[in-house]
Amino acid sequence: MHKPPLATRRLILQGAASVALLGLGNLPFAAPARAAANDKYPEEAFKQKGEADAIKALYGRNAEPSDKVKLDAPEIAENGGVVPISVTTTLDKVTSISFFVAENPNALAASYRIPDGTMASVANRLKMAKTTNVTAIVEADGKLYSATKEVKVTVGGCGG
Amino acid sequence: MTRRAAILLGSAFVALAALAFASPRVVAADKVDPVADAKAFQNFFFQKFPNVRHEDFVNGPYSMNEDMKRQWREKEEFPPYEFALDAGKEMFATPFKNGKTYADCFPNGGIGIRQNYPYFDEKEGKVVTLELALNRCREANGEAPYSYVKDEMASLTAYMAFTSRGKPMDIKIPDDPRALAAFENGKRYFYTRRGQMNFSCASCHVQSPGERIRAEILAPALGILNAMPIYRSEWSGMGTTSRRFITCNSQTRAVPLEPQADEYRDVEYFLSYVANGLPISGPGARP
Amino acid sequence: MKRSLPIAMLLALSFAPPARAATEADYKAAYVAAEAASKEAAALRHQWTTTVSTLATARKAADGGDFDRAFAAAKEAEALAKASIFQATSEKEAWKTMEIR
Amino acid sequence: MASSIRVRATANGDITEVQALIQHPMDTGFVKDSKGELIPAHFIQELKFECNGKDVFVAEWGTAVSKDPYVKFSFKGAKKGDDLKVSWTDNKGVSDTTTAKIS
Repeated sequence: MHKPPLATRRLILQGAASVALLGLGNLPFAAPARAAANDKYPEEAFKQKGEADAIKALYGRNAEPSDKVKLDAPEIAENGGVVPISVTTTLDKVTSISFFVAENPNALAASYRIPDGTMASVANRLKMAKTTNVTAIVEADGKLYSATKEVKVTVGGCGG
Repeated sequence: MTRRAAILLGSAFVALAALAFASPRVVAADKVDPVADAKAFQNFFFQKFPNVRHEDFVNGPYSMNEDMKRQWREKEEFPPYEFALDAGKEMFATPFKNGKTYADCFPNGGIGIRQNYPYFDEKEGKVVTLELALNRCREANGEAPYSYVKDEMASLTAYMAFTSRGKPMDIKIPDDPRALAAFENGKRYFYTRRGQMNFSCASCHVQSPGERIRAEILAPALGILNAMPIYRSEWSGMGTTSRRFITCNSQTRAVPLEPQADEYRDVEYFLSYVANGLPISGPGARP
Repeated sequence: MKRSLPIAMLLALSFAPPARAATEADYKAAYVAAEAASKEAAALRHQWTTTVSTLATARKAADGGDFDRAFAAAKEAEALAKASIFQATSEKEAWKTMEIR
Repeated sequence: MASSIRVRATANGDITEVQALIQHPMDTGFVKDSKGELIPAHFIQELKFECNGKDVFVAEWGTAVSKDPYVKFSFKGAKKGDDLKVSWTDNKGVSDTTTAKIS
């Protein structure tokens, strides 16, 4: 299906950007990694299958679990298509919050840019392909903090 | 299917039949007494779930499980049926080609009357449900009827239900032997086992409400239609009462009847009557 | 207990496969019987979805010339249809046992 | 036709809580239709909230966001009566926008 010209131009720009980023990949990370809070749609990150690759593509580094990140998700999802998931944190200087569903076809589900003055908490409804871990990552003052919870997902009814 | 599967099937029957006999032992009554039936029906659930507030039964699975109730509350903050509701309101006010609107077909302009449906139509001698009345109104005004299981019908009934929210279900059974027969026929349908699974509506919604059936929690039969029509995450869309009956049938591997078949109209009559007094909570959001 | 034993026996009995490979004639006879039973079940408004799908499997197998499978599927469809007829007739009274009084 | 965006923005004190529900299929591209053909991916990629000329919240979404997507957040620095501009674009270049008054 032909992509409209505007999107193609944007893709090329991103292509250039991500190539640059990859180029950076093997450099020692002396330079502060480009925070995800640019204004481009993180196409590359959304394409990644695995969670680790998606986090790397989005933020360029790893997160460390922190109990300051409160992830709220149901124990058993009433339906895999509409899973209410929210995160809130007491960390300050938060610039970005992202959600990952480990075993979805693409791990990165959603990423939110939190400008100055916006509270560090987001609620949304995500799709989950199967029982797996949901991870929320908060970027605060340049560092990444995460919280993870398993959500059980299965179909309902007696299956006909 | 090999011989082994046939034995398996046979033994499944034996197990299920045993389950049937384990249910409340009763003596068959011959005279149809809806008032007594409704009282017994409500008391059964009030005693089986003493800490569920009576009006909470209309919230189906969410009256049975706290974790589900939390997910429901979160959904209800901005419910997924919001769009169907707005569409229904707009459709309800849009005149037909002949200039009339739905308001001309219904008492009180169709506002705040859902709790009286389905009703027994003494001229026709049959139960008339809200969905049937809406389509008859369309046909009477030269419009094509809507599908009973698709979004347009769900949007219209969602709006009419919304205008009745909180009003107690108020179904009447006139002193007419045909009405009593319809009520009894609905009751029989509700308790009759069907499909290869050999389940009746009661197997799930009377014997095991609150239990899990894979991801879902089974709703109690009391007030189970009070939230209709419902937005089901499973369908990621709206569902009318007709759609719910049809999908329930196919889940037990019973071939569904045509929408608004007499049996469906009668079982809706029965289930609504025994829920008299419980509030209308439609449109609802469900798993 | 007594009500379901006949269903189990009914199903087991009707699975006696023919000694030799099924011929088209065997399949046709079995299919006619299965279709009749299925029509009766439908008339009682107690048809099962699996009866309908097994009849379809039988037809598909027959179209493909695999009459062994077609015969077995037709036999199975007949058994399912008969079981649903038995269910319909036995439930005429049995439903009262579950009724809330 | 009514906008595809439903917004509720309520200010109490300096904090404004925003809830949005957007009518969109959010097709993942992995689902087949009744005829067995794959329904192409069609999902909102970016959802932006602006108030008093400043971005207050930007969502970047993938295919794992639910149909008729919902999001809730809060921000400071706005008061009753301010305008909150909400706009989204999807992977097919379709977009919609609406402006809501903070109540």
